[in-house]
Amino acid sequence: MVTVIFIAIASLIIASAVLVVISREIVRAALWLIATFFAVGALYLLLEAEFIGVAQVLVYVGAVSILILFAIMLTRQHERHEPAWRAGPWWIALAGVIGLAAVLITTIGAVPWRLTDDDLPVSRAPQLGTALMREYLLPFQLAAIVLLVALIGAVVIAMEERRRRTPTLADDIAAQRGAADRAEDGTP
Amino acid sequence: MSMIDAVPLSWVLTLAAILFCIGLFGVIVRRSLIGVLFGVELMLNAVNINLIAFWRYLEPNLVAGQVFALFIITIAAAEAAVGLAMVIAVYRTRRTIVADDMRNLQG
Amino acid sequence: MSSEQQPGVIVVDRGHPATRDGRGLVRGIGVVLRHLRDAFGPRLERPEQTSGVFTVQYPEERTPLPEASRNLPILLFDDDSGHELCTSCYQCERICPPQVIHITQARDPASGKAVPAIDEFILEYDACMSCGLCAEVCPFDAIKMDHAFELSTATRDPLTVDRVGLARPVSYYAQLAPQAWAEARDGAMKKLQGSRRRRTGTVGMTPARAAPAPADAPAAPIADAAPAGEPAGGEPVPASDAKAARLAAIRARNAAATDAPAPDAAPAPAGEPVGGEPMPAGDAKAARLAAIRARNAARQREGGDA
Amino acid sequence: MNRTIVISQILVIEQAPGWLVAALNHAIIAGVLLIGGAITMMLQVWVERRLIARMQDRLGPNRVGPEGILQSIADGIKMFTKEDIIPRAADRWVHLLAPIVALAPIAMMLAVLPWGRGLVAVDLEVGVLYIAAVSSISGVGLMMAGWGSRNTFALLGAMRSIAQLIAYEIPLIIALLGIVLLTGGMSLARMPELQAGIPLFGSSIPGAPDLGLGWFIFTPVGLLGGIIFFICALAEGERTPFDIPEADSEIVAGYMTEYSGMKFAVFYIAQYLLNFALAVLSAVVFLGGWQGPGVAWLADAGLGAAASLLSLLWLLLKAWGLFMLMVVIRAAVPRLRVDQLMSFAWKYLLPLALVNVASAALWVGLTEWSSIEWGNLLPVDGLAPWQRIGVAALVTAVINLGATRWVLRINRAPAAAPVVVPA
Repeated sequence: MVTVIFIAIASLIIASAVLVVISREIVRAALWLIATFFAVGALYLLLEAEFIGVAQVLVYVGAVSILILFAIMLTRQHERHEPAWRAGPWWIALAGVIGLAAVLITTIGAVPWRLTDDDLPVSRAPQLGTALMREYLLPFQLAAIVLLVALIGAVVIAMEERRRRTPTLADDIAAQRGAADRAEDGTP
Repeated sequence: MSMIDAVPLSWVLTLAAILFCIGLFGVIVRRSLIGVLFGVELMLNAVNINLIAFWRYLEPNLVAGQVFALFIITIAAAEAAVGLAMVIAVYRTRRTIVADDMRNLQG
Repeated sequence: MSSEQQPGVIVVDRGHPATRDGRGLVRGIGVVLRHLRDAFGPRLERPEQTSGVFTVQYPEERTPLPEASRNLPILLFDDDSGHELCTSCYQCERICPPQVIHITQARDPASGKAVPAIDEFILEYDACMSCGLCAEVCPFDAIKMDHAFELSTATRDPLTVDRVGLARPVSYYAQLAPQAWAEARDGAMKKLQGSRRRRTGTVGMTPARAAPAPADAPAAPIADAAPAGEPAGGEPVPASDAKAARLAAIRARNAAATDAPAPDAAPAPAGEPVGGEPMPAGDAKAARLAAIRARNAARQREGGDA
Repeated sequence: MNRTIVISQILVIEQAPGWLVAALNHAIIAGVLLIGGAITMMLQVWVERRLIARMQDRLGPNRVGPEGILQSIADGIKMFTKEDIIPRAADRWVHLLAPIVALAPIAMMLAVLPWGRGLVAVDLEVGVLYIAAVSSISGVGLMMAGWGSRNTFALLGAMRSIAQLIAYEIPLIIALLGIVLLTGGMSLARMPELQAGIPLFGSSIPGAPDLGLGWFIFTPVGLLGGIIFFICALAEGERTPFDIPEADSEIVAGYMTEYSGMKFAVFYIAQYLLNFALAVLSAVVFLGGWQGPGVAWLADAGLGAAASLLSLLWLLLKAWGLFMLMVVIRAAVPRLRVDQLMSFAWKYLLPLALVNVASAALWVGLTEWSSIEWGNLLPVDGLAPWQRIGVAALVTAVINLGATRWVLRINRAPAAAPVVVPA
């Protein structure tokens, strides 16, 4: 039963990941990416890492993918299709990647894994929380700072500079009105 | 029945390896910046699967596997935010998000 | 900033302070709940009431329409004699903005001279805009605006209504708009007397008066208006059939005497052939209208049979 | 859970394999939840239409069935018979999948909610986080609808809706975080159990009867958190005054513009189901869930089934009460502008939610920490539990009230703003 579920999830992950890479339409690729994230979250649930699974869905599906979709929609004015990747020498990349996969899989098969017989702790989320607050307090805080920096950085990078923006009609009117006000102030 | 009895660890690791390779392939062949970002996200997910699998199969009492996965998710979110902001900034100045078109630094 | 009230500066009040901080929300909810409570109370009827249900459950309940309410034009005829008030003066046809009124004047069957009565009066309800100008302009108070509004049909054809479909007894209108009729009554009747003197036989008499009128709902006056017994094809019935005309007149009088016309009784289909007038040869318009009339009659009969 | 296992064991033969029994169990539970959800949604639509109508001095639908109660079924039949229109330029698959992606996560939310004493489909340890995660998925469905329709109004509605969902998800989760601090866990099934006893003091006073009224809403932390949560739930469920994504008077119907027939109905169902799930969630987290007078008494008397039934009734009563409140607010309040919506989320709700988390931490410290954990700064050990709760309530009430007044004051618009009108 669990094997069947695992195979189903694994094939979903691989199929959607492949579609992410080969989809020509970028929004389709993004939607397949969301499917991949979701399936990976399901795999975490199957591995009994509920917290990570739910966090995966919350962060990836709920936040990152929305961010991606927003970015696509803000940049899709001119090209809905990116140039076909088949145009380039993609077979070199494919050969290299297949070689890497072969090396990795042989290694995985060759390593004698020391599987554990320990039972899983019953309550895992509090354990995780305690670990974050004790052993990993510094990385935790650093992660918070990284997030803050990323937030501010993203805002600063993506923010449209006012003077570089093409003036709109409203801007023109505001400018004219400002000039008129200044002229009025000068006369009395 | 839990997963460690039914599915060998090597299967999970193989899945992660394949996912990683697919992501790498995407990073190499994709032309648009957003597509490249997709590949990076796939690779990060593959790494996370590895971490969780090791935690579950090898050291279930050591919480480090989950903590690391959590940090990677955090970093991935930050990376996505900054990366997409850069994509938007690039798009605004160059009206394109195709990586091949950005060859200002080429001789 | 508002210390110096410069000209050209308008100080905008952003609302009473009590509407901020969520207090406005609470007050709004209070208003809504008051309406909710009152909606289970007495029905909203008096104009000074500000809350309470005002819904009219339409097919079962109907609000009485005001007297001056107008929907579509009808043609009046005198209850007693069955004579139509219309004298085919063509004023309505001329003023009608969408040009939906088509009149044919009646002629004396003996002399062939025009008489102040209609031979046919066709009105296209589907294009009528209910402006009421025809009723306004009518010097003989022959056209009035009806209150009936449930005129839905599946096709447009029944909405071309002829003299039979338009006819309503004066008493019907008097019941719809008693005040307006009281004002117009004497003049209208006097003028009708004048025009009746110049009519002969059944000329100017509403076709339905020749037949007993089964009381039918006014809600479907168009469907009822089918002159079921009329010969198809619009062939002119020999006008010299004086016997039939006399019979029709007697029957009409009898009917008027026995059942005082129910105020909302619609003119019913004639049970037997009634006097059609011979077509003046060469009158193209009259011929066209006769063709319309015949087609309508045939269609309506088909519909009725089916 | 146990009861349903018994039911499915009656249904299947004794030698049935374990996975079959498990699958049947899940199927039965899922079936009950989904059918219940569908019926609830129909009742909601009817109740809302009737109530709103009365508030607007009308009668509302009263033709189909007694008092129009079958109106939703008639609407459903009408939806079924409508033509399913797909715009030619639309992305067919995305257009088709969008309603499903929008509805599925909401149905998934129903699984972890505790419906009564012992009536929990899945007791997930990270239930609160699960709810937050799953409810954020439906945003993807809305985006797919907006993009797949290839319609400017639809895309605009989807963008608005996503912006709104993201903005209000943050205070929503932080408001829940305060309660997570109070209960020390994220399991939704445990939350009602911790809200037994009497108001504010819960079960801390020895000898006090268990009225089932120790709801978190009676504590200062829970009150502020509950209000924030409910407002955010209105926004998440796209209820008036936060129905900007649909705004049928401005952008046609937002992301639903190009949908007809059953696909439109699925969006509709998703919305009402989400409203109900959020109402149940508010009830579970802040209003004691299935706790209520009589439940504990029945359970003590050995009438477990009766206690479960009563608890289910209490929960449904609370959830429907909250839904009625949503209806009343819809009737009373006009739609916000987009900028008002955003500033309300970021300038009012977020700071208050953060202060509330701090208050919750203080509450936990004052009621549960020992003097040693306080570094011997506070002599809390000598106080009885109910005295400590009283002190904590006082302190957090002052903090929350002060924060609320402060946030309202700093955000107050100037009473009179001059507007220059060109002569």
